[in-house]
Amino acid sequence: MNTEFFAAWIEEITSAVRAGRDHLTELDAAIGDADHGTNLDRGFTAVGEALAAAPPGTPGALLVLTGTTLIRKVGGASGPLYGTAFREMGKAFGEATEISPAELSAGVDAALAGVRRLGSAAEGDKTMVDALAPAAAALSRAVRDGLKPEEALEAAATAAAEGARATVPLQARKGRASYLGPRSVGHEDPGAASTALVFGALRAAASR
Amino acid sequence: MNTEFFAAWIEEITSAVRAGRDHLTELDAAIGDADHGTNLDRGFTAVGEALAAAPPGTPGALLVLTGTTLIRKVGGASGPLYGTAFREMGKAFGEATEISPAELSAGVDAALAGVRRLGSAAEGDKTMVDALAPAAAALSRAVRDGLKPEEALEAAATAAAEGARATVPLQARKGRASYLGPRSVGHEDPGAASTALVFGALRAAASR
Amino acid sequence: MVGIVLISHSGGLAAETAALARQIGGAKVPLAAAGGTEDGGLGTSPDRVSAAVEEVDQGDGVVLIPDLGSSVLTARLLESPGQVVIADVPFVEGAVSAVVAAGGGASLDGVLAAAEEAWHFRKL
Amino acid sequence: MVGIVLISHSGGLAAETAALARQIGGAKVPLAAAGGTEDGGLGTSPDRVSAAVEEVDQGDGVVLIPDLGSSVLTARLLESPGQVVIADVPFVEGAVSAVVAAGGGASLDGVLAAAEEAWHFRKL
Ligand SMILES: Nc1ncnc2c1ncn2[C@@H]1O[C@H](COP(=O)(O)OP(=O)(O)O)[C@@H](O)[C@H]1O
Ligand SMILES: Nc1ncnc2c1ncn2[C@@H]1O[C@H](COP(=O)(O)OP(=O)(O)O)[C@@H](O)[C@H]1O
Ligand SMILES: [Mg+2]
Ligand SMILES: [Mg+2]
Ligand SMILES: [Mg+2]
Ligand SMILES: [Mg+2]
Repeated sequence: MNTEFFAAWIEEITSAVRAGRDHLTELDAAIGDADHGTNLDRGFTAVGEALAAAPPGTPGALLVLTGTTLIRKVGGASGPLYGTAFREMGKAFGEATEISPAELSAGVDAALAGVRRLGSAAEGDKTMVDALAPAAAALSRAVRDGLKPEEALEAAATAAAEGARATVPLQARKGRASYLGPRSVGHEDPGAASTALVFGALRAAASR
Repeated sequence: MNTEFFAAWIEEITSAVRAGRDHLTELDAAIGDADHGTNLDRGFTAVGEALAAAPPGTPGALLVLTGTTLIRKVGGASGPLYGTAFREMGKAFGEATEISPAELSAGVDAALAGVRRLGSAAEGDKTMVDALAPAAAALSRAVRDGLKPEEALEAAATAAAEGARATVPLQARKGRASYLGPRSVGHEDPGAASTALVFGALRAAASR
Repeated sequence: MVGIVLISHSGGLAAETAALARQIGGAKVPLAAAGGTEDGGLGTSPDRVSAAVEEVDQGDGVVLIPDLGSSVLTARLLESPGQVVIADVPFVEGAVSAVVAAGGGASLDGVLAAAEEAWHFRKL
Repeated sequence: MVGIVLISHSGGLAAETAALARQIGGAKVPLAAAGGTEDGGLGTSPDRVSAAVEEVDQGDGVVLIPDLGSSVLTARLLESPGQVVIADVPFVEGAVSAVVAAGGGASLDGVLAAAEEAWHFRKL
């Protein structure tokens, strides 16, 4: 997977976030402050502008610029979190111009580690970690089992979507939703839902 | 001591506060928010208007109206505190039209108890209690020892002034000055200083 | 629903805290900000606070949340056991917790307990 | 002097808390409010917070005081051990204590410890 592939991924995320914006914001209205869709839409729009203004030459540079822009422009908790995720993945890729499935999997693991370190959320806390962690695990398993790249990305996307859905019965223990205590039960976590979009976009980029 | 006497007391306090306003505010600038003089000046000006608008017929009614007006108009912590002090003294006087030195002493004790209950300050916490408590004790002692009224009030005024001066080396443990911790040491407490004015005014009313 | 009054020296601080708490805890909670003196200065106005208590009182009790100093003393003047109670809690964090609890239908004691939990919430 | 940055979702809340803390703790303390997004909305702007850190940094270290949620995460992005540290404290009460300590010439650790004492301050 080369720089173009990752540029396509970011484009796919941007479209998915644009299309899902109101849904994400509705999810956030239930247990947050009704801005998650708007936050990410603003962030990825800014990413598109930043990438167009100074097109990066490697997958690593592209993802680091994506992350830095998200940190600066999103405005909500998801900005530092997704920003860190993309930056860590980019840093894991180093100067490489072509990324293997195994390297991609290591990059997603680095993203997960960064999100965990920054937000101190564990699985089950009803955050984006509940989608990101199973996606990382599924990808790593698929690579180890020697699945084709598209199959591996399909597995990751499915795991992320299932992880997001599984946040519905959970009580939030991190982020502003945690202030709601038991009132956060019964709603899908918006950040987990957007993480499912991010992995759906990865699969879409691969089948372009 | 009749209603006129207590009206004269309030007038004397009002003049003393007006004359001492800038000094009280300077004391409050050192360990508070530089408004104690202005607060009390505003409060006693409003008391003068309230007493003129509906002159009370008994010492008790006069002091209760004074206290209620202070609570409503002062704006700082000293409003509820002095307001409670005057109200409690007024309530202790009941319907009486003439107040004996012993009753005055009981009224000051009631004022002190009210301030203590509301503000939870003990002696040594660097508050108005450090002037009010010794004044109440000196008055009670003077009455028990059969001193003349003017002598008893002189003793109370002296005790209040000494109590106020003795707050200088203390560290504040109540009120906003307590946030300053050790930085509150070395300054006279503004509320203790104004309490000394209040008892000075009582002596002045007696020698009118 | 239990009513909540935020009492601060500063009109701006009370109003901004109320806005944040309402955004997290829901717009339906009877919540009033009583900050500053009547002429808009820094201080506390017992008249403003009493008016705020009346405004938010739906018969299920009212929790007063003071910031510091004169706000606390003004709150104490208005205490009335079982009806108007003071929450001794961190101002912003306690306000958010109290509003969320009130919005969830908690009783007066429940709202008070939720506000007090804010002392034990760690942020990192 | 140790610098202090108040980080909130709400520009108004950060600014009003800074005003109160400055009034109690003294006007000389390098203190900045970084609240709200760049376009004035509710949220956190890391650029604003970094600019605030630079503004208050006199070489003695900087304490970041976040309110909740994204403020905490933004603060963590800027942490730098021994130089830029986060105080996990009640927002208003911790800010007042920190500003007072900084104004009194406390070290970075001293300001942090003073801010943390705000967890143990009772108001009644
Ligand atoms: N400490 C955390 N760790 C992991 N994820 C978090 C954390 N705090 C918040 N989130 C995620 O961020 C999402 C909310 O993002 P967003 O609405 O953009 O920010 P905000 O809550 O500041 O408005 C949540 O649904 C959750 O998935
Ligand atoms: N809890 C308390 N108990 C007794 N006296 C107090 C208390 N809090 C404050 N005071 C007194 O009030 C004085 C300050 O009054 P003032 O400046 O008018 O109010 P504020 O502190 O609200 O600006 C202090 O100097 C102190 O004597
Ligand atoms: Mg949100
Ligand atoms: Mg938000
Ligand atoms: Mg004052
Ligand atoms: Mg004041």
